[in-house]
This record gives sequence, structure tokens and C-alpha cells, in this order.
Amino acid sequence: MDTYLVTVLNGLAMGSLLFAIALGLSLVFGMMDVLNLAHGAIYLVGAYVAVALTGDGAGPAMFVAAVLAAAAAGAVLGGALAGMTRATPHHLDQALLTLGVALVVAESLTVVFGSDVHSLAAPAPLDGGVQILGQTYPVYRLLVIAFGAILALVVYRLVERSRLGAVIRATVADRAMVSALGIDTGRVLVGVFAAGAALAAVGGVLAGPILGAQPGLDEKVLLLALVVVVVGGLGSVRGALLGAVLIGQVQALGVALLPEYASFLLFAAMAAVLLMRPAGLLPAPTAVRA
Amino acid sequence: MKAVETTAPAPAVAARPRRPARRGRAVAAAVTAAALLAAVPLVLGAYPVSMMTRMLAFAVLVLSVDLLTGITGMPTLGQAAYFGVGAYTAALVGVHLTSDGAVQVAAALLAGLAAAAVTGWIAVRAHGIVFLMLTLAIGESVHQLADTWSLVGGGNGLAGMPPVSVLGTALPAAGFVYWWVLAVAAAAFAVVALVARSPYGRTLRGIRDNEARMRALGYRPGPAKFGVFCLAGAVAAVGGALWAAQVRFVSPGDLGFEVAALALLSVVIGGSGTLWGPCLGAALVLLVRDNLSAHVGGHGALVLGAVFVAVVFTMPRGLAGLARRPRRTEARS
Amino acid sequence: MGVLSAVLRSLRRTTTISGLAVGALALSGCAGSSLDQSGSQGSGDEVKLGLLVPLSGVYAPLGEDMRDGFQLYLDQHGGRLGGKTVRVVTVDEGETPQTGVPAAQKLVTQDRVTAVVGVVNSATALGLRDFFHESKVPLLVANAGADAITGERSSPYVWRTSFANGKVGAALGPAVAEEVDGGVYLITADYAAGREMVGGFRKAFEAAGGKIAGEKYTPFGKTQDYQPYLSAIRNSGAKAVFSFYAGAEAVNFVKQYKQFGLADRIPLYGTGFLTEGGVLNAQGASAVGVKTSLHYSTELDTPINKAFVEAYRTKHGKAPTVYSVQAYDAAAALDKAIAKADGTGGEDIAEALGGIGTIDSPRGPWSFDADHDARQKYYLREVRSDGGSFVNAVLGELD
Amino acid sequence: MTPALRLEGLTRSYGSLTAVDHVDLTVARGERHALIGPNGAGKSTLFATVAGTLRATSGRVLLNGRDVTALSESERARRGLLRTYQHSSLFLGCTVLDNVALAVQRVQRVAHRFDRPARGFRRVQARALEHLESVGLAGRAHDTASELSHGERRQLEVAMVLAAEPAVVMFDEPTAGMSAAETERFATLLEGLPRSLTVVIVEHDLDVVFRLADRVTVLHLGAVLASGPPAAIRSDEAVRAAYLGAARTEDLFTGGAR
Repeated sequence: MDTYLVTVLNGLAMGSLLFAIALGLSLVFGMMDVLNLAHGAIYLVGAYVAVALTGDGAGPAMFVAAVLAAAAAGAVLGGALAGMTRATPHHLDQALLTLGVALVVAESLTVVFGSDVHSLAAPAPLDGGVQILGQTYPVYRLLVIAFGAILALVVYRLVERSRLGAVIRATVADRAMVSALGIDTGRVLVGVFAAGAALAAVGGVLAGPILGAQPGLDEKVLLLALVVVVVGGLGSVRGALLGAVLIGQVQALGVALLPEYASFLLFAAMAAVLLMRPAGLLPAPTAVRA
Repeated sequence: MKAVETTAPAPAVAARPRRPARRGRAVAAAVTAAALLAAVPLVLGAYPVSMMTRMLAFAVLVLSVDLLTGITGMPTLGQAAYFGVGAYTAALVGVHLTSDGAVQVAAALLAGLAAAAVTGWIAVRAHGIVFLMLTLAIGESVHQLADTWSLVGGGNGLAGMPPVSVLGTALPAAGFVYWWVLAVAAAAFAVVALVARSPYGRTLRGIRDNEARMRALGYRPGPAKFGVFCLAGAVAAVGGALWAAQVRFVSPGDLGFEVAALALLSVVIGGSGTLWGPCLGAALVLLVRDNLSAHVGGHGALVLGAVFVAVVFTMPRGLAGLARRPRRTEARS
Repeated sequence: MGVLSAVLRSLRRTTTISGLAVGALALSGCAGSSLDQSGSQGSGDEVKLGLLVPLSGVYAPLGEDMRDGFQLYLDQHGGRLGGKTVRVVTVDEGETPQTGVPAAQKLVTQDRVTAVVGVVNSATALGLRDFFHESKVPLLVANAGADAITGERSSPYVWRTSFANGKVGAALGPAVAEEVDGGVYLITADYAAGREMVGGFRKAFEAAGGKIAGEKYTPFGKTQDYQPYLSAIRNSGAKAVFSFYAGAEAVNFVKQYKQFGLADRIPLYGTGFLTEGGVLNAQGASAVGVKTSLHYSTELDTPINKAFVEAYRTKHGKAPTVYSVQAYDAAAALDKAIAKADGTGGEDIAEALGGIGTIDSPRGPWSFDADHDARQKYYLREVRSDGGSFVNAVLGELD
Repeated sequence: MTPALRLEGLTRSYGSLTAVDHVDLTVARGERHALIGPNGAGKSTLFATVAGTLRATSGRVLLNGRDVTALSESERARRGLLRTYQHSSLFLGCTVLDNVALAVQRVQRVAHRFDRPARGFRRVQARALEHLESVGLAGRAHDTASELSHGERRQLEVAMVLAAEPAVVMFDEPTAGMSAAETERFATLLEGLPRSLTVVIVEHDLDVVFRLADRVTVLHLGAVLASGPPAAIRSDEAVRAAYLGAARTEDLFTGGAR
């Protein structure tokens, strides 16, 4: 039993990371109907920023600097993407556009950092492990869980309780209506795009000590984030959170309980959810669908 | 330098001529293209011919993706699964039963049809991105199965397929295999073209453009979508059998995500409103993947990404078709 | 998504021959029709060799090492093998047979090379077997480890300068049975190579009286977090673990093995790829103490290896890997074979490869066995810290 | 005689907002019934609920005396209950002919045939062209629907729904966006329709309403305010009184946002 508790804990750590990464993808899709295929590449930018700044084993100050630098880089990329996609009318074209940006970004990273696998150490004071239920558990992952919990609270308050959040939710539900009310949805969209991308890049830094950085990681992360978003429901913060926690547990607890079927668990879970609830578990409320 | 005009292994026939006047020209173009394609092995060496054989096989897969994505408006990332089912079926038949190409193709067709029927009812319930994700899930699961199932060789793949034979004659040389593949691919093209022009094809385009309106006109889109999903599965499987006939080896890599994504990319590049466009796209994509790379200095993706962006900004209508499928914003009102 | 890597891969393909593909098509158009089968051609004082290694995709680091190793041998011998000037045509194997098979077909049917060296992916090697067999062109496999390549699917034209998965695993079996007092847990990625290495180990290990405490096969290429498996290992009461992973999976597995506190309590054994090359750099201190079996280590204390490592460092600015040596030795084998062969056709070379005897390699002396696989020594290695960097120290020979 | 369409207490709510509030309505077979009311009166929602696009919160829809409330939109359409949309809902990637032919081939039960090209189905093609001619679009049969002007799209919408051979057809503001000439053509077309067909029409152009309608129902805040012959509605004090400050009834329906 104790084993499974630690596994659940670990699923929460992965869920926290997934939440940070998937949130931006979900909100951008919900608000703009843009499937941002560059999201994984932005994550990878964050991971490589961490490689560049913290290398192997740096202090907390450098780690925080990496987080900030990644957030800035992510925000810039996200803002640029928002501007480019807004200048493009069709959704498929927008997806192609983000794919083009993803190619450029990911290839640039390979040019700069090479195709070897890079790994990162957690900042020095968090590099060790603690005893939980008689098992060694990396302290750093506890920090990731804490980060995920705080992020969830902050975002929840921001999106569900503040005026800005009301505008965001309303934009997801019915963009035309919000525009008609005289609110500049453009600025909101760019802001959310940039913030979502910044979060993805920060996710890259935070996941660095766990997943490292290597070419191809962007695709794996994008795929996971897509699954989270689809399972949770497009455009909703609570959906992204639930989806992230669920997928985190499927990959941890599910694997622990059903190791023989580990390969199929992720997609089986997704298919099961979509069969029961085609719009995902907690989709954003939208305007009347005729 | 005859090779230049034959690098496009796609019969240049319009999917649905809009005016009768165009029909004559389309037929002439198709006959010309077919003649050029048939002449290829007489002119080119073994490698270009084997490459064009693979292009034809891949073009059949791309046709199936176009049937779903371009004509019915269901963007799919799972067709490689049925391509793989076809390839594995053909290889198993080749290794254990007979080297007869027709039997292999027929067996693959049935297997693809069955696989699509079993998985399709789940997928066609969904729309847009959710459909995309479900087909992706199907594709990944089948890939995983191929990777771990020892009966089909697991990750090492299924080797030992003898050269394909037609009417009792083995075809050892690349050129003869090419002709066989060309004949089957042309038949597949004809079938898909017929479907696209038929009333059923019209129904599918209606679903692509406005599924809600179809229901309001009294259509039941579900069965129509399921039908085309099965058909696309069968077509993809035929493509897989043709691929196996040339490569004589099947591995999980043949039904991986990369293949599915390249097929979708071919449709988008080729323009999904037509059938010949995606075939051309298929040829281009394989040409680039397997050959065109010597001169990009290792960093071609930078250039390619920039081209993507440029294409979107300069010719937004050039990649029509998919863009015409109903969008979420239109579904609301 | 996958499109990204696919396109990346396609655009990083390199060939030494020039000309765009369309041009290449047109050129080969002059070569005549495709309605007959044709093998390789040898002419006069020059031989053309194909190098088929991954230069894009997840195996690119291996491919680069192989290319560098092959090139080093050529440079050390004035660009000549067996007295003949060598022209190398390098193509990108990519990640799967989807790209590897066409690339090999191009080398043989268009570039008409005398022999092909390389191949990382086992499926690609197996898929190419019939093609090389029928084309009568020798293929020197310089990495792919599937047992069947030199087993049930062997061919007079397929030779291997690297290893068979089962043998690398088996080499460690008796040693672990002797060192560990208790059950051993087996864990590997769920694909052919993993199962073959673990299978080889298990057979030799159980034959030497060892006991299995449990086993797990993790989804290949899809597992980022090994904690659920590590918990299972902890609870199994195993006294040691045997594993095989490569690339990013090897890095994550070894790091997490340390992070979750297993490294301090349960010794980790594996086949050498677990801690080889760039992977070891990324693992860093986490890998210290991991013991592996392999047919090479940069730390081998022989004059020939020291000279090799030195020359390699000078030329390429980094330490060689087992992959470099495998390709280096493929060049060495071809050097001898071309010198012995009656001509420079594929059949001549293939026949000559059977009679080249022992090769004095940086890995120690080795020769081709009856199945055309490398008969060689395996070493027990342990990861140690060596002044800031990490190396696979050689503890001794395995038999 | 059984009424062609009968609504009994039909209600559609969104949370606390009731867009359609216990609407009772009876439309006799062959009747031309106009539905009027200011924007937001719930006319479009009513249509959507009757057609089955939206599920009714409560109440019943009876088509030729049969309860169809539980049926899906496509099943209702198969029983002859069809509608047009306030904003044209067409197949923009298809040709103009295909748009109409889609309706025809469903009626002729060949929608899933693929044994020969569509143009080989002569009856479908001919019927579709007839319908296009009736709205004056025959010359544009081979153009893509997206190339049509706004007014032409409205005409196509009309042709498409008539091609589906409805028993009851609901037009949602069919003349909005049509030119004067197009509106005249539409009115003439409607007048020429056989009396076996029942028509319900939401229309802002009161000239059209009073020219065509046998009966008029006024909807206000989701509920029926008044129902009767056009002359009665025109002079209905209740209708007039319900709208404070409006001098003439016509202003109520034509003023405001439009």
C-alpha cells in the first residue's frame, strides 16, 4: 500500500508539470481555436535555457534566473506566435504556421546544443532525497508538486475570480460577443498566448532535472499535453488541471497496477474518456451551439 | 533528361470536373500521365524505379488520407495503422502462403477493411481535433502492438518475404514490380476517384462542409462517415501491401506516427480538394525525405519552417480543402 | 509532433555525391532500364564503399561516432584500403527501416558500391538482409545487434563487426551469479533488443545458478518516469538489477535509479550501452558504480587502444565510443578483405572476408566466427569518476 | 383535419433564461403562417427547437399529429419537417448544383450510391437544376457556393430546402440580405408553391408578411402575444399596447437594431 502512496505522489509531480504545460495549450485553443503545434518546441526552449544557465549543478539563484529567462523567452515566442496566427484567417493555416515555427525553433536548438542527450541537476539544496514511508523520494519532485498546487490556485483565482478572468472565460465562450462589448479581445488573446507559452517554457525548466533535454522531447511533451487537453476539455482551466492530474496518475499509478498494459494505458484512458464524454471531462462552457 | 517530367507519379486527372468541357482535357491528361508512368522502367535505372514504386504505394496511402481529410473533412493521423495492417498481412501471406501479388493485395484489403470497421465506430463519433486525437490513439496502439507482438516479428519486423509474383511469374526486377504496383495503384486511384464523384462522394463533401446542415436535410452522417472510414482503411491497406511488395519487409516503423504525419502533410501540401494533388504531394514528400537533402547543410528545417510560414502568409488559399471544413466558430450561433 | 522529426530527418540527410534528387534521377536515367537485376561493380584501382549510418533522429549521436571511427581508419591509411583508393558514399539511415531500407537500396542500385558499412537499427539490418543477399553485395553491420542477423537470417553477404544482443547480455550472466547473493531483477525497454539482451543474460545467469527476483518490460520510447517500476524493484527484495536501456531512456533510468535511492542499496548491472558515450556524460555522477558488460572501453590498458584513443581525440576532439570502434574495425576488416580478394566485386569481397583471420583492434583481438559474427572478448566495466569526467573502468575480462 | 404542425407548451431554457416559454401553436396543412416579433423574441430558438437542432426543455412538437419531440433533427427532416437558417448555412466548398443535389439525392434515396459518377444520376441532376431555376440560380450551377453574393446565398438556401421536398418548411428571415428584385422573386416563388406544402416564416419585411401570410403569430419574450389573421394582428390593441411608446405596430417590427 505504501508503495502505491509514493507512486500517487509521483503521479502528482508529473501532473503538476503537465498542468503547467497544457494550460496554455488549452486556453489558446479555447480562445482562438488555434492548435499551437509549437507548444512542445517552446517547452524545449525552456529546457535548453536551463541547460545553458544551470548546466550540471547550479545554485538556487541561477535556477530562478533560468526560470525567469525561460518565462521571458516563452512570452516573446508566444507573443510572436499570437501576432502571426491572428494575421491568418484559417485554422489549418494557423496550425501549419505554428508547425513551421516549431520546426525553426527545434532545429535551431539542435544546431546550438547538438543532438546529444542533456541532463540537468536539481538546484543544490534540493538535489537530495527524503524518506517518505520508508522510501527515498527526491526532494525536488516535492517542490514540483508544491509549484503545481500554487500554480493551480493562482490561475484558478485569476481566471475564475478576477475581472480579467471573466473576460478570458467570456472570450472562450463567445469571442464575438466580447468584442461587441467593446473589449479589446486582441490584447487578451496575445496576453493569454504569451502567458501560456511562458508557462510552457517554465515547465521546461522545472522538468529539466526530471526529463532532461534532447531533440524529440518537444514532440513527446506536445503529445502528452494534447492528450491532457483533450481529456480535460478544451479551453478550461479546471479541465486542464483535472486532465493533468488524471494523466499523471495513469502514467504512475496505472503503470504500477497494470504494468503489462503500460504501453496502452495512456491512449486507452483517452479513448475511454472521449467515448463517454466527447467534449472532455470539464469542457469550458460555450455559447449556444446551434 | 526524360526523368524530369516523370517525377510525378500521379495520374493528373481532375477529381471532379466542373464543366463538361474540361472532361476531355482531363481524360487526355490522365492518358498521357499513365503512358508516361508506364514507360518509366524502360528509361530509368533500378533505384529511381524502386523509389517511384514506393512513391506509388505511399500515394495510395495518401489517397486514403485524402478521402477522409480532404473529401470528408476528418483530419486523420491514424491511417498508417491500416497501411501497416495491409503491409503486415501481405508480408504474412507472402512468407507463409503464396507470393501471388493479387492474393496479397486482396488479403490486405480485407484485413484493412476489417481493422477499420473494428476501430472506426469509436473514431467517427468524434469531430475535428478530437477525431484527430482518437485516430492518433488508434495508430499509436496498433504501432505498439506491432512493436511487441512476436508473431509478427516485434520490433525486428517481418522479413523473408519472397519476390512478389503475378499470374504465376515471379517479378525479381525492380521494373516489373513497378508495373504491378502501378497497375494496382491506378485501380485504387480509379476507385477513389469514382467514389469522390459519386453521389456518396457528394454526401461526404456535404459532411465536410457542414455536418449540421446535413442533419437538417435529413441525413444521418454517422453511417456515411463510418462507411468512408472503412473504405479508407481498405485503400490504405492496399497501399501497405504494395509497399511490402517493393520493400519485401515490414517493421513497426512502417505504421509509426511519422508515416501518418507525412501522409497528412502530403495531403495538405498537395491541396486536399483534388485527388491528383495529394498524390503529387506524396511523391514530393518521399522525394524530399529520401533524397533531397545533400545541399541544406544539416539545418534545412530552419529553411523549411520559414517556408511553411511564408506559404501560410503568401498563399493562404493555396492549401485549400482542409481549411474549408466547418470550424467551431461556424458551428456556434 | 512526428512531422517535426520526420522533416528534420529528411533535411539532414547527407550524401557525398552531388546533385539534387531530380538530377540524380535523370543521371541514373542514363544508366539504362530497370528490368534486370544487377549487382555491384568493381573497377580498377578504386573501390566505392557505402556508409549507412543515422545522421538524424534519435540514433544520430551513434551514427556520428560510427562515421568518425570509419573516417579515422581511412585517414590513418591514406584513404586506401587493401591498396585501393576508397571513395565513401555516406547516406542517412534515419530512425527506422522506412528510411534505412531506401537509403541502402540507393547505395547498391544507384551508387553501385562494392560494400556497405553501418546500420544501427536492427530491424533495418534484418529488412536489408534479403536485399544484400540477392544483390550479392557485402553488408558489414557495425552496430545492429539483433541475434537473427548472424543467426537464423544469416547470409554469406552479411557480416557483423559489432555484437549480438544475446551475447552481450550472456557475458555478464556468470559474473553476476557469482557476485550477487540473492535474486536479480530484470528490467528493460519492451522491444526486440531489450528482450534479446535480457534473454541472453537470463539464460547464462540461470545456467550459472542465479535466481530471478522479477522482471518488467517498460514501453519503448514512451516511458519518462520509472518510479512505478523502481518501487516494484524495491518491493521485490532483489539483491541486484540487470537492465538494458539506450539513449534518453538510459539517462532517465540511471538518474532515477539514483534519485529514488536504489543505487545505494541494490547494485545495478547492465549491458554496456546503458553507460556508453554521450549517455554517460548526461548521467554524470548518477551512474557511478553501475557495472556493465561490453566488448570495449576507452579505459582498456593496451598500447593499441591507447594509440587509438589518442588519435581519435586529436582528430575529433572527444573520446571514442564502442560505436566508433565497431565502424573503425569494419574498415579494418575491409582493408584486409580487399587486399586478399581476387577482384573488387561484392562476391569477391564477401568471399575474402571469410579468410581475414584475426584483427588486432583497440577492443582486443577479434575475428569473424562461422556465422559471420564478431568473436571477441567482453569486459566487465564499472563507471568511475575520473577527475570530473566519468569513464567505464575495466574490472576484468568476462568469459 | 390534423394540423400539419402543432406545438404544445414548447419550452426551451438556458439556465435561468427561458428563450421559448410555453408556446402553443397550431399550423393547419397548407397554411402560410408568419411569425413576427422583435429581435430576441425567441423566434430562431423556437425554430431550432421545433426542428430538433435544440432539445426542448419541456412541451411537445407534433408533426401531422405524430409526436416527434423525441426524434433527432435528421429524423424530423426525414418526416418532412425542414427549416432554413437566419444566417445562410450552405456547403460552401461545393458547387451550387451540389448544394441542391444533396437535398435531392437524399429524397431520391441515392445518397450513398457510388457505383457511378453523380452526373450519371440524371433524375437527381435534372431535379436539382429545376430547383435552381426556380430561384434564378441555374446559370451559376457550376460555381462554388462560396462565390455567391449574400442575396444569392439566401436564394440557394430556399432552393435547397424546397429540394428536400418538405411537408412543413420553416423559413427563418429568408429575405434578409436579398435585393428588392430577389425579394420579389422569393415572394412570387412562395406564392406559387403547392398548397400541399405548409409554410412557417419568420420575416421582418412586413410587406412580405402581410402579402403572403394566412395567419400571423406575434412572439414576445419567448411567449405568444397574439395569433390571428393578418388584419386582426395589424389592428390588435394588445400587440400595440405591449410595446410602450410605439406609434405604429409596423415600427415595432422594423425599427431598432435593424
